[in-house]
Parts: sequence; structure tokens; C-alpha cells
Amino acid sequence: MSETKKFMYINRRPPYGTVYPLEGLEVVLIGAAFEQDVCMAFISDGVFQLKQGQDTIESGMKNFSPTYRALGDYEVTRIYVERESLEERGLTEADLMPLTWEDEDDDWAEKPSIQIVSRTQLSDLLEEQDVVFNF
Amino acid sequence: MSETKKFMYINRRPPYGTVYPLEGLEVVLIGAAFEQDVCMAFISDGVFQLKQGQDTIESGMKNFSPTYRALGDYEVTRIYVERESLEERGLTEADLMPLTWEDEDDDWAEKPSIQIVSRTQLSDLLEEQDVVFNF
Amino acid sequence: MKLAVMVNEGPYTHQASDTAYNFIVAALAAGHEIFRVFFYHDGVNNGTRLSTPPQDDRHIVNRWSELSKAHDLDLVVCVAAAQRRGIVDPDEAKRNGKDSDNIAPGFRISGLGQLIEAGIQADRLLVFGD
Amino acid sequence: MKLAVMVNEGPYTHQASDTAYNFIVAALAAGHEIFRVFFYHDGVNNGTRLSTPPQDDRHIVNRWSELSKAHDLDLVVCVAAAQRRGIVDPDEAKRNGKDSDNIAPGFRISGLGQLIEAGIQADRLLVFGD
Amino acid sequence: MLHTVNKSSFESASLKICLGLAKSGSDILLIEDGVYGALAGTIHATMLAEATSAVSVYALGPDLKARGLPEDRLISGIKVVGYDGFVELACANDKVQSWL
Amino acid sequence: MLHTVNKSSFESASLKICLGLAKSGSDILLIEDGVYGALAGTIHATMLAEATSAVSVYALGPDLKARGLPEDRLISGIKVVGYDGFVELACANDKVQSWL
Repeated sequence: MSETKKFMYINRRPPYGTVYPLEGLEVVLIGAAFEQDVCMAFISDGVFQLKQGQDTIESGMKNFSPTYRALGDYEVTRIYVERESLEERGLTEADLMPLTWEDEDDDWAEKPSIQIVSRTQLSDLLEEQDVVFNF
Repeated sequence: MSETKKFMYINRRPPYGTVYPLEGLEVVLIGAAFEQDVCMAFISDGVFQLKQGQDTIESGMKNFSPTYRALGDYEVTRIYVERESLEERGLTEADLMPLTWEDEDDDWAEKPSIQIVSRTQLSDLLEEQDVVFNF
Repeated sequence: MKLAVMVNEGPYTHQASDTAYNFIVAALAAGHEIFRVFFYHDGVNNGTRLSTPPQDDRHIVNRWSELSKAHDLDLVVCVAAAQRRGIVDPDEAKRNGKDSDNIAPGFRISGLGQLIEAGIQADRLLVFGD
Repeated sequence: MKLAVMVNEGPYTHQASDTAYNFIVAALAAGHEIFRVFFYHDGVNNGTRLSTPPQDDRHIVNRWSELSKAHDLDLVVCVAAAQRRGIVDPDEAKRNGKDSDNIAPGFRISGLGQLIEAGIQADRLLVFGD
Repeated sequence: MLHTVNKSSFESASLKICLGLAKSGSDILLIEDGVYGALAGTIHATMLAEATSAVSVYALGPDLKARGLPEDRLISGIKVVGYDGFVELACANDKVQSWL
Repeated sequence: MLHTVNKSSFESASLKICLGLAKSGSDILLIEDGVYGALAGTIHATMLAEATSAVSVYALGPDLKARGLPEDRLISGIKVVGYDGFVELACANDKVQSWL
């Protein structure tokens, strides 16, 4: 497996109502070991996955939101969030968990992983990929 | 179980994409043996369940649409279809399978089971029920 | 009051099973009677004893079995929906020529009439699904 | 061409499993290679041998097993998704202390790496789900 | 009559269909992903805000918390209840209709 | 790039989201309940009819037939294909994105 492909994981669903976001995240973490060119996109209700302050104690479900903060350690450093999806939902970037990665080529400087992009930009990014997963 | 309750089975989903309409119909047929006051309502994409001319041979699925024609024999004689849902989908009553029942109090005359009702009428009918199932 | 509950989705995949469980716990705490919990559609998958979720997550199947034991809950899995999806008890296994079964403790397999009866007998029927 | 297929929903409940099957049959007929079929989320429920659908309906699980045999298809059930949902082979049963297993002929249980590998190796990946 | 809605209004027509059939005086409880419909400042907020004059709208607190939605972000007039409040609403109404 | 849509446009936002992200020149294949989006004369027909100038829209014939939707009821310009045509579209495009 010497090839390197461009993988995009598109997240379109809100967390907790279904298991897709959690099981989708498991794919991304396992996929990190394969050293492909990986990015994630959060669109539509998928942007709610990154909402700050998730607390599942009363509902009895597993709070998997801390896992997003580990993505940087798995070298998932490009996380695109669609601006229009945020706006339609009355959200801003400040509502999202701050996600970062450490750049080893820049003295391990901590850099933000989340990039807010327009629908048009996301459409361009989608076109560049080799493999697209949708959770 | 001497009580008689008003049961409404609301059908809101299109056929074949999911098993809910088929398994919902199984509930109605079994429920018929309990001699309650039963009616069915077809709203939103549920109206597609009654579309004429379903042919599943090429897709390999089970064509369960003939079962709707048997509803009259199970004494399910009131089948409400929401007019607005038909209109939004470009359908008319002529697109639907003709469903009938035989009225034993009227010399077994064959009568139509389908009644096209407005959203307001359906809202009134819903309010009259004791138990509502949603498939 | 006498409440009946219908669960239409499998564990984990949809939240329906969690919400039904939390609702029932609250109803029991408030002194209500749970006439029956009926599992239909993919809801029948709540009744497999072969589930092994990650250790840091809730065990939905065991939670149902334990609640059933503690409160004598009637957990009924629809036979027709269970046959399609491969949930079987020893009787069903024998009837359908299967070499094993997978029903969890506290669950029983029965017909759709049990759902209609619940609708008739209970003061309220609550449906949880997708 | 080398095609990989991902199936994310259980049999009957959603059409995804039917569409994936019909797509694969057509792809094989056109001379393409199916690198792997990976079952994830509720898709793992395609792999239970305990399913007994009504006799006038298609038998989705058997259909997969037969297609696998006829075309040497690699049918992989994700282990993590299968553990949550109670799909186990003899090894998994032993590992998790279960008294029985339910995997159908032609299916094997393996990790998510098999999905990523399919994405890398295949010329196209097709996802069928809900 | 109590109506429950468990789908996001951004992805599903459930809330709209519910509001189209719910009579004045009904109770509507948003649960699971349905609680996103309670958010103020969204493209759908007007639909629910206008409905609150005719129906009482509730949102399930544990589902709001799971999703990180604080009460001060909700459309005004929406009441937050727990599972105990859900049980009370189910009993106080003559029947429950789940818009799945 | 081939986009597939398998949900009814009356119930789900999938088709709208797909059209929002599909570039000019893309292929879009409606399958399963997605084929309802191909119906002419519906409240959503304009959305897809306008898109057909920029993208090629296909509908899966076996799914149309299962649902009793004859070809003469479809938005003009939509091409009907079988499973073999689905395979051809998947191979002719460099990748496939399923809008579920």
C-alpha cells in the first residue's frame, strides 16, 4: 500500500440521536494509522458535533465529544466547517470546541485545526478527494 | 377486554425505502382481530404507499401493495388520505389504488374506503382518537 | 396510571431505546405501572444477549434485563420482526431449524396481538423510534 | 475495475442492503472485481444466520452467503459495530464470554482497518446506507 | 394531546408536519435531535416561535444538555422539562402522538 | 464525480444539500426513496428542474418501478438507468459520494 490517497470524512448528522457520528469518528481514528492525506468536513447538522459544553450525564449516553480534541494527536489537522451551516443554525465559531494540533515542522507550535469555509470552498475541496466517507 | 377504543394508524413514510410501511400494515391486520374502532391515515410521503402500479420485480423486494386491497376484508373501511400531501406531490386520487369494502348492512354493496380529507379535517380526526400508531 | 411503551429501534444506533428506558425509569419512580414494553421493527435487537458494548459505555441490553427483574417488567419482542432480524429464543430456534438462540434474560417473544392489547389496556401508549 | 462496497444498514429495515446487493450483481456481470464488502453500523446485522424471513420474501442473509460462495466475495463485518449489536463468530463468542455465536456462512469479522484498506486499494468505494 | 418530535427540523419534516396537525392548546415536547428545533436565531426559529402562541412547547433538558444547548439560547416561551416532566406531560394529556 | 441521493426530498434535506455542493458537470443519481425527487409537478420539482442545466440527473429504474412512478411523470431531462447503468456511472466518474 504505497499509494497515498486523499480521504474526506463528511459529517452531516447531529450527535447522540444516532450512533453514526460516534462510529464515524472511530473510522477516522483507525484510518489515521494508514498515513493517507486525511481531512474532515462538518456540514448541515454535523456542525452540532463540535458544539461546546456537551454533557450526557442525565441522558445516560456516552459523551464522546472529548475524542474530537484528540484528533490533532492522530494527525487529523484539517477540519473544515461550513460557514452557511453554522449561520443557518444560529451558531458562530465561538460555539465550537477549540481543536488544535502541534506542528512538528514549526517547533511543535499549537495551531487551530478548524477552518471555517464557504459552501463553494467546500465544494472545491470535495472535488479534490479520492475517497469520500459520509457519516 | 370489553372496551372499544378508537385506533388510528398514521402512515407517513414511502414504501420500500424502509420496512416501516410493511411492518405497519402487519400491525393493522393483526389489530383487526381485536374489534376496535379502527382507521388509517396516509399523510406526507405515506400517500405514496397507495400509489397504483407498484412493480418490485427488478429491485428484488417483496411487493406488498396488494395487501392494501385486502384491508376491506379485515373491516378496515376508513382510510383517510390528506389532500395537501397529495397536492404537494403532484398526485391526485386517480393515482391511488382503488380500495373498497363491502357493507353488510347495505346488501354487501361495494363502497370506497379511501376518503380524501383536508389537513384540518385530519387534525380533527386525530384529536378524536384514543390510541395513535405512527409508521 | 397504566402506561405501555413501544420501542422501534435497536440499541446504540438510535437514541430511541435510551429515551424509552429513561422514560420508564421516571414513570416507575413516579409510581406509575408499566403494563408492557413492546419491541418492534429494529427494536427487537434490544433483546440479544450477544451484545458486548465498549466497557466505558452503557450496556443497553443488560440495563433492560435488570430493569425487568427489578420491576417485573413485561418485555415483549415481536415474533415476526424478530424472525426477519435473527432474534430467537429456544422455541423459535427449534421451530425454524436454527442451531442456537440469542434472546436476553427478561425478554420473551410473542405476537403483535400483545401490542394491540397494550394499546387497549393501557391508559397511555408511548412510541419511541426513528 | 476494482470496486469496494460499504453497507451501513441492516437487512429489511432499510433498502440499502438490497441496493448494495443488486449493484454488486450488476458489477460482477459487467466483469468488474469486488475487492471487499464491508458491513458497518447496523449493516453488521446482514451477517446473522438466525434470520428467518417470511417464505414469500427474499432471504437477504442467505443471498449474501450464496453470492459470496459463487464469486469468492470477501464479506467483512466490523468487529466494533458487531460487538455493540450482538453479531459474533466462535472466536468473538469465546473472547467475550458468550455461550453461542450467530455469524452466517461467508462472513468474517475483522477490524475497521479493512474498510480503510478497501478505500485505498479499490478504484471506487460505494456507500449504501440510511 | 401531547405531540413528541425527535428529529432535527433542519434535516426532517417532522416538526413542520407536527405543527401542521397539532390543534391549538396542544402540548409539544421536543426530544432527542428534536431539541435543535428549540434553538433561537436559526432559519427555522420563526416557525416554532409563531406556534408558541397556540401550543405549549417543551424541550427535554437532558437532551439539550447532551447537545450542549444552554437554556438561554432557546426560543423564548419554551419550557425545559426532565424525564419526570415528560411522564407528567404524557399523563396530563389524553394521548401521545410521536412524530418520528 | 457521481452523487447518489436515497432520501425523499419531501422528508429529508439530502437532495438540497447535494445540489448545494455538486459542481457543474457532476452526475446525480436518485436511488431508493430518492427517486421521488424526480417526479414532475411537485412542490420541489423546480429545484431539480433548474439543476438539470448544470448537472446530469439520473433515476434508478427499478426503484421508480417499485414505487409505481412511470417515466412520463418525471421532470424532463432526467435519464432512467438500471443497476448496470448505476455501475457504469460509478466507473465513469472518478469517485462516488452518497448523500444518505
